[in-house]
Amino acid sequence: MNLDELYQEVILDHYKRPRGAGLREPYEGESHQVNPTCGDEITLRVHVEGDTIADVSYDNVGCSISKASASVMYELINGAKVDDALAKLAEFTELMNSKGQSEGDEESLEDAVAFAGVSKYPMRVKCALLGWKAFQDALVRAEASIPGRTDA
Amino acid sequence: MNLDELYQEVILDHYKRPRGAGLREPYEGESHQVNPTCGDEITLRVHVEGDTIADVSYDNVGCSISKASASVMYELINGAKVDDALAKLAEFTELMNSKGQSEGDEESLEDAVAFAGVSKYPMRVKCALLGWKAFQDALVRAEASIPGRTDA
Amino acid sequence: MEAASKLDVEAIRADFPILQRRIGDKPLAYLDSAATSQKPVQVVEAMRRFTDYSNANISRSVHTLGAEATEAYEGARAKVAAFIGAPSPDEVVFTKNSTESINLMAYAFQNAAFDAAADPRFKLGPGDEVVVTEMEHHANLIPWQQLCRRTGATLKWIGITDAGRLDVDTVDEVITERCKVVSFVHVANLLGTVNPTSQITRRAREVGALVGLDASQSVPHIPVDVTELGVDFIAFTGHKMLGPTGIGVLWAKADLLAAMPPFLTGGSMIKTVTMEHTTFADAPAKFEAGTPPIAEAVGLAAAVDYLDKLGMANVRAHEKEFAGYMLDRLETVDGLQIIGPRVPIGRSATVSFTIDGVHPHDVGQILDAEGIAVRVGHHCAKPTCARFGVNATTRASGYLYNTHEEIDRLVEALGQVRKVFG
Amino acid sequence: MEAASKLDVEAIRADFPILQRRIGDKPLAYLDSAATSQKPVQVVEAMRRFTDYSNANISRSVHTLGAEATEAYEGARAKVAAFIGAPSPDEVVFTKNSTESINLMAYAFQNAAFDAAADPRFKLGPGDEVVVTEMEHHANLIPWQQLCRRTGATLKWIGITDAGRLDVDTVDEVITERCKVVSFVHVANLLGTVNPTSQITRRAREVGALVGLDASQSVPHIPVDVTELGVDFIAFTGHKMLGPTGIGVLWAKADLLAAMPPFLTGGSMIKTVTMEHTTFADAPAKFEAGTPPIAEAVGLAAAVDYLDKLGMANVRAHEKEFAGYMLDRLETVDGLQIIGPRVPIGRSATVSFTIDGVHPHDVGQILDAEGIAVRVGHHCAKPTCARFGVNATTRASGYLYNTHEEIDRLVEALGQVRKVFG
Ligand SMILES: Cc1ncc(COP(=O)(O)O)c(C=O)c1O
Ligand SMILES: Cc1ncc(COP(=O)(O)O)c(C=O)c1O
Repeated sequence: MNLDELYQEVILDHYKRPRGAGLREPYEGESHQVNPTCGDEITLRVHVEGDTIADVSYDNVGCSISKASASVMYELINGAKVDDALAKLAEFTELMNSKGQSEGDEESLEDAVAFAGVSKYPMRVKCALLGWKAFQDALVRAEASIPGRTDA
Repeated sequence: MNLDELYQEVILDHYKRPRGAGLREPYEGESHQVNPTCGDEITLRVHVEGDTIADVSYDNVGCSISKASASVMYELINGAKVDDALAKLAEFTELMNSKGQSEGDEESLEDAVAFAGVSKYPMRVKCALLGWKAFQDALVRAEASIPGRTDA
Repeated sequence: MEAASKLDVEAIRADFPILQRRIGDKPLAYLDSAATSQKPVQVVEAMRRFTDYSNANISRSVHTLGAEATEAYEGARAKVAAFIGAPSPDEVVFTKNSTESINLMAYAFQNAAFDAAADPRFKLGPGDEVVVTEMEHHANLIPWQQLCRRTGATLKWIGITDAGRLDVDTVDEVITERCKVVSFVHVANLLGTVNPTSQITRRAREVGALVGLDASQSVPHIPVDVTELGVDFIAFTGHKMLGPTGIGVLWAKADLLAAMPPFLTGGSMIKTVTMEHTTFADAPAKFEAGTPPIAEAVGLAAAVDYLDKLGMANVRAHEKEFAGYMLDRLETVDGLQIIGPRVPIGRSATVSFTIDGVHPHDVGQILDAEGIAVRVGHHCAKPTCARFGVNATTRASGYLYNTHEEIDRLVEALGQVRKVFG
Repeated sequence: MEAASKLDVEAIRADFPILQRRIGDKPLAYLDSAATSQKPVQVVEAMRRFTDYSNANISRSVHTLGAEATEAYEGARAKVAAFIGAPSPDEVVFTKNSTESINLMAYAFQNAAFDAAADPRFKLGPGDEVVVTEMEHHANLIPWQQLCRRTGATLKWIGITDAGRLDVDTVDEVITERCKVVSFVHVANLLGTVNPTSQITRRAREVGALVGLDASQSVPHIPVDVTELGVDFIAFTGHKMLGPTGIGVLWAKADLLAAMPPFLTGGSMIKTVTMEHTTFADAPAKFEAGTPPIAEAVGLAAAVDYLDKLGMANVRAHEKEFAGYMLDRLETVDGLQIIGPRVPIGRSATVSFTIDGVHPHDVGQILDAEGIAVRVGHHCAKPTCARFGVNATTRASGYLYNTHEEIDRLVEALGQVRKVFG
């Protein structure tokens, strides 16, 4: 097996210098997710302004893949329109479920295409998706707490 | 496999004309036994007088082996001394557990030696022992109900 | 002879080494598949390949063997889900056998009794009713009996007609507004009856009861689609469908599994654990505490592949024809009474019978001397026996590898039975 | 090199086909036997012979295959009983895994709550106490936690010292007169600690509590004699002792099994059944509802034969020496912290560790790239992790087929880990 494919420079870089880490105020939705097989955890907050993700902040313990993935996600969705962020979520999830069959669209996923190799390692896909799952959940909670958005 | 060895003439004869069948009074101990794998049943009563088995009476549903075995047992223990009956019980049980290695002592077990072949058929040993188990249990109950015998 | 059958029975038989076995000097005629089926080499080989190449514990490690084992196990789940038309693999819970699957359901109600916040569908108490039938295997009777004893609910049942069919006329009367769950056998293991399900499921819906099937004798033999059946849960078992012992299946609707409290607890079914408190994983993991039957799941998947390749409609057609032949031929035996439907309509290739004046134990013994393996006894269906006034029956059951010739041998040997004991 | 070992490890390795496996271009070094052991050909062959020659359901039929299957299954029970020094085979209950065995015990207490006539030893309520330790696998924690929640009893536990040993000084304080059952791990699966038992069993006797062992990690690795241990019950699992998945064991004293209410109900565990009422068979049948893991019992018996032939004292000696080597070598790795006892005394050949600044997932991945299979995560022992302030560890565990060379490869690969993530 090819370790370099999994641990790409980009991933190691995000792992060592995570972007946007730390929990910040204000936020409307917060989610705590655990990977039950390894005990890795993330707490993630979403702050929505109008139809924009105004901030995504997080605190996590985990392996290089899960930490780098949260950092890459931060870059992709922070400041994005809610709909665009959800589209990225869908695209990244699809990439992770591709079992090594997809390379990912660098145009849209930017640094996140570095995770294409992870999709070959079923045991690590959960790591890569942990932060995204927290984002999805926190967003649902945020929308539920903002009047007029629940029907979105 | 040799059917004749299992279904000896003696066994078929006891099966077709069971000795001592039917439930009778008086009795001091009664036992109801079921073979849980096939549903066969026996109700058996013991009447003890002094140190003698004055009567063993029974009602049963079952296969040729279990019915013949009860009939043979009746002949062996009815009218016997309690201790002798218990000795026969031990001897017959040992024969049944011999896995075809013993022929049985005809002097002591009489017709019951015909069951030696049954000991090769583990699934049928339970059938052969059902009546004896009922006797053992009924005797315990009988002794418990007779003052002065519980310490025997 | 086997004109109606789309199965190439000779080719199938070649896949089952045990069918070459001799009992004494007689070739084996295995007519006891309702108790457990034989396993084709494909199943044994799949398990062996797994053991010799990929064996590892699942869901727990990042190493290659662990990943391969997890994929094999989850792949088996997906295969089983597709086989029964389940909307999602997450609705398939692996257990050790049908019996555990049904107990798991019954304990969901029992454990809900301890939990004030439990889903109301699982709340059971005095005045509530649970419905089964009189033709259940003990596995689908005693768990509900115990549940009712413990919660104070009442157990009711649908009776059996003299012809060996469910007494469906009483369905509306037995299943009342107080009923919370109906669990009934799809194909009865003693009688061979294939029960129509729609009338009972419709009535269960009407009164808002959950409804499930003991599908232990149906999934191996007839096409089963849980979505079409419109039930809430089914239970079945690997060893009766060409698979290994040690694995069973509970399928239940996702929202039901989500609402059910856990049953067995331990590793691999948790989210977080402290000494004081545990939170649980989502289904199916929630119900699979501990190391599951991993190699057995691999074997079951191979069994499903085998059945899929033959086509369950073809298996069904073969057995229908076979049941017809068996019934016809058995009716020719002097003093033989069939217990259960006497026509091959709405019935499986499992036929129970008695022979006047001869105990089933003795029948079975004589047949065994001829190499013919049938089952004798109460077949874990004592209430059915009681209904027909017998203590035990002899039961011959066919599967995809059985031939007319084996029935001919059975019928001939039954002729001898009366000679010995007549 | 392996001077202290009486095992011919090379000959043993030849019995395990999977050990020839390559991961990428690297030979497999399997250091994850604490999760599940590999199986020798002897086990696989025994199961295959059974399946291809004698497969049938047990206890239910008079035919030859049924008799052979029953003898094989009951023979396995007798073999397992002898292996653990049980006074009688009837004290051995086959389950699906350790987890079910422990749940069976816990449910005995829970089901007794519904039965006014239940044996007082199983009556549990507010004020009563259940004692475990802080180093339990979830399998021996959550069932008792749930039991306490449901009955109102209190769960207490014996803590862990910094050295990874049970804090035995607190035993008398934790186990009080209110304690009804103590269940503790014999060999801890994360820490590798081999717990001394006499102090706890003595105290349990003093206060009249039942006492049991989670022997999942001891029976495969050290000589275990239940009579010598003087406990009331133990649980262990087939797949960790060279046997198949899908089978576990509960051993309990005969009078305890007799007093316990049934757990799973269904076929083969009854005396009589009517629609209204059931009476139960004696143990062990009472606790083995449904078709048991028959072929798996045959496999487990072959595994016991294999271990018996090597001699458990020799297995223990091999692993003790191996543990010493592993500890010595691991201590040389920069930034590596051992979690658990650091000396090979009172410990098994299972060693957990952390590496500064590198997450165990990443450690495991890098090792896998070198063909080395270790387990990473919380090892179903989250409270132990919490006790040592870590979320997860990397765990290498040895068994009778492991060599020093595999440890050398492990240590070398660990050197690379810090290069990638340093
Ligand atoms: C100490 C201990 N107890 C219990 C178990 C559970 O065993 P199983 O998963 O076979 O039920 C394990 C293994 O996972 C263990 O190591
Ligand atoms: C109708 C029915 N239900 C349940 C069972 C129990 O299956 P198992 O013994 O595999 O749990 C059987 C088979 O014995 C059966 O025929």
